[in-house]
Amino acid sequence: MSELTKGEFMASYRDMVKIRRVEETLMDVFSAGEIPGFIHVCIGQEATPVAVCKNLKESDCIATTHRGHGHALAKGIDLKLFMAELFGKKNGPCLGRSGSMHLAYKALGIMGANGIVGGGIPIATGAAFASKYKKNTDVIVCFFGEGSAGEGTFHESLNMASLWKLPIVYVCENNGWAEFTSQSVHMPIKDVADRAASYNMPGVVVPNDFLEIYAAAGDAVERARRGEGPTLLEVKSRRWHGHFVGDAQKYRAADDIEGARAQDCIARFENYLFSNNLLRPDEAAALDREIRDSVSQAIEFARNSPFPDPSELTEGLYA
Amino acid sequence: MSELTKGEFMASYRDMVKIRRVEETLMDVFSAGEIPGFIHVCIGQEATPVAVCKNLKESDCIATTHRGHGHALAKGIDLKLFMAELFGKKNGPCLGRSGSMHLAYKALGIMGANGIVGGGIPIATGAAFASKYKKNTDVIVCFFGEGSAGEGTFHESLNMASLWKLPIVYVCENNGWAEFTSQSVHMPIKDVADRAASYNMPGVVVPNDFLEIYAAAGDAVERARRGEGPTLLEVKSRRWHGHFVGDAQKYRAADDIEGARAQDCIARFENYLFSNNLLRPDEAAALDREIRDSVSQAIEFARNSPFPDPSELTEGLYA
Amino acid sequence: MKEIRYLWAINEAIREEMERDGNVLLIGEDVGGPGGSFGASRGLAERFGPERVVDTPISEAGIMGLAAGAAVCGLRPILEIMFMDFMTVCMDGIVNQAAKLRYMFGNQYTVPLVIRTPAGGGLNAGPQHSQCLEAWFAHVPGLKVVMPATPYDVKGLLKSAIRDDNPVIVVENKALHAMKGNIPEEEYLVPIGKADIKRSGSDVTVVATSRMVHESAKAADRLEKEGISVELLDLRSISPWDRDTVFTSVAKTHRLVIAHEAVKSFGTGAEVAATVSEEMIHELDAPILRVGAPFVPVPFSLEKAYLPNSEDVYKAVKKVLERIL
Amino acid sequence: MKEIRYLWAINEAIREEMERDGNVLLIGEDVGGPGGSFGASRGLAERFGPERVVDTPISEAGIMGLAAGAAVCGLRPILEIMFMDFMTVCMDGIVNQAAKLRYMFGNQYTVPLVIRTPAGGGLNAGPQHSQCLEAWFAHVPGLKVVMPATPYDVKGLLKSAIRDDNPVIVVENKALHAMKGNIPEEEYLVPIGKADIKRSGSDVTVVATSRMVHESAKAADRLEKEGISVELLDLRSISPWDRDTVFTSVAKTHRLVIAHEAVKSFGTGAEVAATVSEEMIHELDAPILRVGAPFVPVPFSLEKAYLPNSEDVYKAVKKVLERIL
Ligand SMILES: Cc1ncc(C[n+]2csc(CCOP(=O)(O)OP(=O)(O)O)c2C)c(N)n1
Ligand SMILES: Cc1ncc(C[n+]2csc(CCOP(=O)(O)OP(=O)(O)O)c2C)c(N)n1
Ligand SMILES: [Mg+2]
Ligand SMILES: [Mg+2]
Repeated sequence: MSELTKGEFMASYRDMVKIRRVEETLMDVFSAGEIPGFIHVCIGQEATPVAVCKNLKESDCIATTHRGHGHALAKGIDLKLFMAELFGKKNGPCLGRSGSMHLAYKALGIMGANGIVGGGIPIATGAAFASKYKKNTDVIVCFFGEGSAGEGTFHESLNMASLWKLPIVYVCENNGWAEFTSQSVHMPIKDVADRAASYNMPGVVVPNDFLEIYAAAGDAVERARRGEGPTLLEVKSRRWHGHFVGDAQKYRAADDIEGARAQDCIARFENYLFSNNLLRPDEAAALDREIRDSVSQAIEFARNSPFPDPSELTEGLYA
Repeated sequence: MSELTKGEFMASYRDMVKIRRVEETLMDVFSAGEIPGFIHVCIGQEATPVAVCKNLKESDCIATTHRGHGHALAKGIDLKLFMAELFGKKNGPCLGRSGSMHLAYKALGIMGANGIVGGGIPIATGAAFASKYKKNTDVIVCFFGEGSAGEGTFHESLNMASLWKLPIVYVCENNGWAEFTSQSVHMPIKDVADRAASYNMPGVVVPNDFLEIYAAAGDAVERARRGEGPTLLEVKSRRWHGHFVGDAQKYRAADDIEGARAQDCIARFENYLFSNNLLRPDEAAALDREIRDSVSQAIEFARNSPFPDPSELTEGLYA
Repeated sequence: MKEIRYLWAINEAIREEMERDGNVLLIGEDVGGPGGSFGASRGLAERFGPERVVDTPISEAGIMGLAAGAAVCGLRPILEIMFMDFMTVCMDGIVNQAAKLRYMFGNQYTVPLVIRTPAGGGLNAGPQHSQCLEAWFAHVPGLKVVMPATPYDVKGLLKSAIRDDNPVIVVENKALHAMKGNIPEEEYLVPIGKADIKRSGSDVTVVATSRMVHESAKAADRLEKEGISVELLDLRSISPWDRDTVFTSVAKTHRLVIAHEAVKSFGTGAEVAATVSEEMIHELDAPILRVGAPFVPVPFSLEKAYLPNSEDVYKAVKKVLERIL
Repeated sequence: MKEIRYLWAINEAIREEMERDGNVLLIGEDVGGPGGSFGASRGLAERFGPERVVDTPISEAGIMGLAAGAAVCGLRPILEIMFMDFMTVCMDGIVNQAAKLRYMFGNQYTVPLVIRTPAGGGLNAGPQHSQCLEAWFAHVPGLKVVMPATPYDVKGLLKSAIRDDNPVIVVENKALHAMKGNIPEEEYLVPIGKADIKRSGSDVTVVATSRMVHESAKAADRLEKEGISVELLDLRSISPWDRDTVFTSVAKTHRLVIAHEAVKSFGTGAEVAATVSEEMIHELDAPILRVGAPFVPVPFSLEKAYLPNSEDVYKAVKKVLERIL
C-alpha cells in the first residue's frame, strides 16, 4: 500500500463528500417522485468505496450491489452520466434500462450493480478468472453486504477464488442490516471475515474508518496483484437510513440509528485531515460548495435528458 | 453416548459386513446388466453409516446421497424391499420409480437418497426444523460427501441450522474423491470440518474407524437431542472402487486405491472385536454365511418381483 | 361483504389458516417482525410468534429445500420468495425436490407446501425484479400454479393452496397489491383449477391471467361500446388449468385471444392456444392471438411501453374479428 | 467425409475452436483430466492444459456466474453442466445475469458463453437425471437454445455457438451420445436458427427436435409404406426457431405434428403450435397434434413406457390424417 499524498487525501475526502451529497440529493429527488423504481443510498458507508477504490487502477474492475452508488462514484463515473441512468434517461450508460439497481459502466470497469443479492459475487470472480487467464495485472473488487453472505454463491465463489488464487478482493460492507432484518437474526457469527478460514484465505476486519480501510484494502489489492490470491475484507459499516428511500425503519431502535450516525466516517476523516493539516475548514467548505454545484448540475442534466424512445425497446438484445 | 453391549457390537459388525456383501453382490449383478441406471457403492466406507445410525432411534431421520445404500441398510431397511427398489420393481418402497439414486423409506425415516449433489442438505435441515417445531426429540442425520461441500446449499443449510439450533448432525464422508476429481483439485482446505467455524458450530474430524465415529456421532446426536444444535462431523473415509460401478478409475493412482484398501474399516473393527473377545472368528464366519444367504435371497426376491405396470405410470403424482 | 386490499387479503388468508392449523407456518426473508417486504405478513409474528413466522437468512435455495423437508415431515410451510425473479436461486428445491418427492418416492410422502411470490412489473423495478416466470413451473409435473387477479381470489386460492397436500406456487402480481375488492365476512375457498367467467359474451373469448384480466376487462368495455361482445375468462389457475371452461367458451364464440403479462414466446398462452388447436380447431373462425410481453428483459424506464395492456388486448380482439377464416 | 460419434463430434468442435481462439476455454466438473462425465472432453486437458480446461468444485451456480463474468471480460467460456437437471442450481446466473447483462447494461457488454448440457432419458437415470428443460430457456430473452440431433449438427452448431457473441445453450441428448454419423473432413458450421428438412413430403409436416427427430424418421418410414408422405423438419434451434421453414412446410402439407421428448404440457411444441395457429390457421386441414412426455417425473424403471417414441408420432400422424376439418 502506498502512502497517500496530500492531494490524494483531498481527493478522497472530496469523493466521500460527493457521495454523501449525491445520496442526500437523491433522497430528496426520489421522494419528490422524480425517479422511478427503488433506490438504496449508502449514507454512513462512504469510507469504504472511496478507500477501496483509491487502491485501484482504471482497468481494475468492481462489481457491486443494489447499494452501489458510492462504488460507482468512487470508481470515477461521471456524475452526469450516473444521474442520467438513475433517472432512466437515454443518455445513461445503460440507456436507461438499468437505473440505480443495475448501473454499469464498462469504460471504467464498473461491472454492474446487481438486483440479485449474491448475484454479483460469482460474476466478479469470473472477471478475476479472466484477468488471471489473460495474465494481465487487473484486480477485481467485489462489494457486497453481510446479508449476501447468506447466499450460496458467496460460498461457491470464495472457494473457487482461493482454489485458483484469483486476483480479487471480497469487500463485505457489514452495516448490520439486511433489509429490515438485523445480523443476529440471520447469522450465527459476528464477523463475516471469519468465514475466510473456510477457504484458506485471509479474513480481515476493519472499522468504518477511511485510513484503516485504505490500508487493509491496499494490502489485499497488492496481494491479489502479486498473484497470491483473494482476501475477505469486512468493514464494520453503518447504515444511517432505511433499506431503500422511503423505508421508515419502524423495525429499528432509535439508538441504533443514533449509534450509526455517531460513527460518521466523513466527520472522522475530516477531523483527521484537519488535525494533520491536510485540509483546512475553508477548503472543506469550498469543496462542499463545488460538489453541491456539480450535483445540482448533474440533476439538471438528467432531468432535461430525454427518455429512450419506445421504438428502441427491442434494440440490442443480441450482439 | 452410551457404551455398546456385546450384542450391539455384534450387530454393528453384522451391519458393516452386510453392507459390504450387498455392495459386492450389486457390483456383480449390475455388471451383468440386471440393474438399469447407475449405482454407486460405498465399499470401504461401511463404518460411517453403521456407527452413526447405531446412535439413532427408529423415528430419527436420515437424508442421504447417490452413495446411499449403506445408510439405508444401517437405518434398517429390509433387504428384500431394498433390492426390489434397486431392481426397479413394483414392490420396492418407491414402486420402482427411484432405484438406487433416490431410494427412500418413510417408515424408517430414510428420507431419500438424492440425485442432486447438495440437494439433500436443506431437506434434512427442514426435517430438523420440523422436529424442533413439533417439539419432539427426533434427531436428523444428513450424510454427504466432501464434494457436496462445494455447493451453496451446504453453506446456506449449516448457517440456518446453527442459527436456529436445529437437532441435526451433518456427517461429511470425505472419501477424497468427487467423481473423478480429487479433493485438492476442488477445495483449498484439507478438513471440511473447519467450515463449522463459519457457522459457530462444532466441527469434528474422525478417522475411518467404527469406534471413533460411533463416539463422535454419539456426542453430536446427544447434543442435537438436547437442543444444543448441529455438529459438522467429518469422517476421513476411503472409496475403494470407482465413482459408479463400471468406472475403471483411470484417473486414479494405483497406490491411492491400495491405500484405501489398506484402511479397511471392517478389518479394523474385526480385529478390535477379536482381540477384545467380543467376537470369535467362527462367529464371524457364521455371520458372513448368514448374510450371504440373505443377500442371495433378496436378490432372488428382487429378480422375481414384477415391474410396475405402464398403466401405473401417471398414478399418485398429486396427493 | 367487506372491502379489502389484495395485500391484506393475503394476510387474512395466512392468518386464518395459521389459526386453523398449528402446522401451518410462514417462512421467508423479512417476513417476521418487519411484516414482509411488501407488508403481506404484517402483524403475524406478533400474533403467532417467531417459531411460526420465521425470518430467514438470504438463502432462498436453503429455505426452499428446508421447506420441502419440513413439509414431508408433516408441517405446512408457506414460503415467501420476495420477488418471482428470485425463484431462479431456488429452482432445484422446487423442481427436483418438492415437485418430485411424492411421485419419485412411490407416493410415500406428501409435500404440502406453498410458495407465495410477487411477479410482474408496475414498480419500475427493472429487469431482475419484474419477471413473470409461471410458464416454467407449469411445465413441471408435481407443481400447481395459481395466479389470483383479485382480492377475493387471492384469499380464496391462497387458503386452498395452504390446504392442498401438494406444492402450490401462488403468483401474486405486485401491481395488484394495492387493489381493493369485496370479499365475504365469512370463510370461503376458491378451488384450484377453476377459471372464472368474468363476463359473458358471444363474439370472442378472451382468456387472461393476473393483471391482464383487468386490462382485458377495460378492453372489453371499450369493445362493448363498439358492439363487440367479449366473453372474458380469468384462468386463475395455470396448472392445472380449466380446459372445460375455455373449451365451452370457445365453442360458443369461435374466436380466442389469450393475454398474459409474461413474455409472449413460450409463455403459458402458448399451451392454451396449442391445446385449443389440438382439441377444437374445427370450432375456430379466426386465428388464435396471444398478447404478451415483447422478447426483451423488462427495461427500467421503458417499463410502461414494455408491459402489455388493454390497448394490446383491444387490438388483438379487433384483429381476430377482422380475419374471418 | 468421415464417420464419427456424436460425443466425439462435440470433442472435435471444442478442440477446433480452442485451437482457433485462445480465449475459448472449457470449464466444468470433471471436464479436465478425467475428460468429462460422458467423455466429451477426453484429451483436451492434455492438449490445452489446466488453465484452459478447468476442473471445478461442484458449484454450478458459482461456475455459471463465473463464466458470465469471464465472458463479459472477453473470454469465451464453454461451460459443461453435467446433466440438464442440474441447470436448476444455476438458473440465476443464466437467466438474471448472462441473459440480461447485455441488454440491461445498454449493450455495453457482450456475453459470449456456451452452456453444453446433456438432457433426456435413455440411461434409466431416473427423475433427477433425465429431464428436458429447454422450454424454460426459450422463454428467456437474451438466450439462444439449440438441440442438435446428429453428429453433424452437434459439431456445426456447437462451433457456431462458441463463435456467437451471446449466451447459447447447447442441449445434447444423452441417448444420442453414442450415435454415429458422417461429417466433412474440413471445417464447417451449422447456423443457429435454421431448421433442417430431413425429408420432403406432401401429406403432413412433422416438426421434431433432438432424439425425436430419429423417432419421427422411423415413423415416417413406416407411414411411407402405407402411402403417407411425411415432411420431416428437424428444428435444431429452439430459440430462435425457424418459423419460415415451418410455415412453408405447413403451407404445403396443411397438417402439423410436433414431437419432442420434454413433457408435452407447456413444452416448446406449444409455442410452435400456437404460432402456427396465430399466423396460418387458415392453411390447416386438421388439428395440430403434439407428441411429448406425460405429465409425471421420469420414473426409474418405467422409463421406456414414459419416453415418447416413433409409435407416438405414427399415431399422431394417423390421427391428423383422419380428422379432416
Ligand atoms: C436473491 C435475492 N434475495 C433477496 C433480495 C431482496 N433484497 C435486496 S437487498 C436485501 C438485503 C441485502 O442485505 P446486505 O447484503 O447486507 O446489503 P445492504 O442492503 O445492507 O447493503 C435483500 C434481502 C434480492 N434482491 N435478491
Ligand atoms: C448438482 C449436481 N452436480 C453434479 C452432480 C454429479 N455428481 C454426482 S456424484 C458427484 C460427486 C460427489 O462427490 P462427493 O460429494 O464427495 O460424494 P461421493 O461420490 O464421494 O460419495 C457429482 C459431481 C450431481 N449429481 N448433482
Ligand atoms: Mg447489510
Ligand atoms: Mg467424495
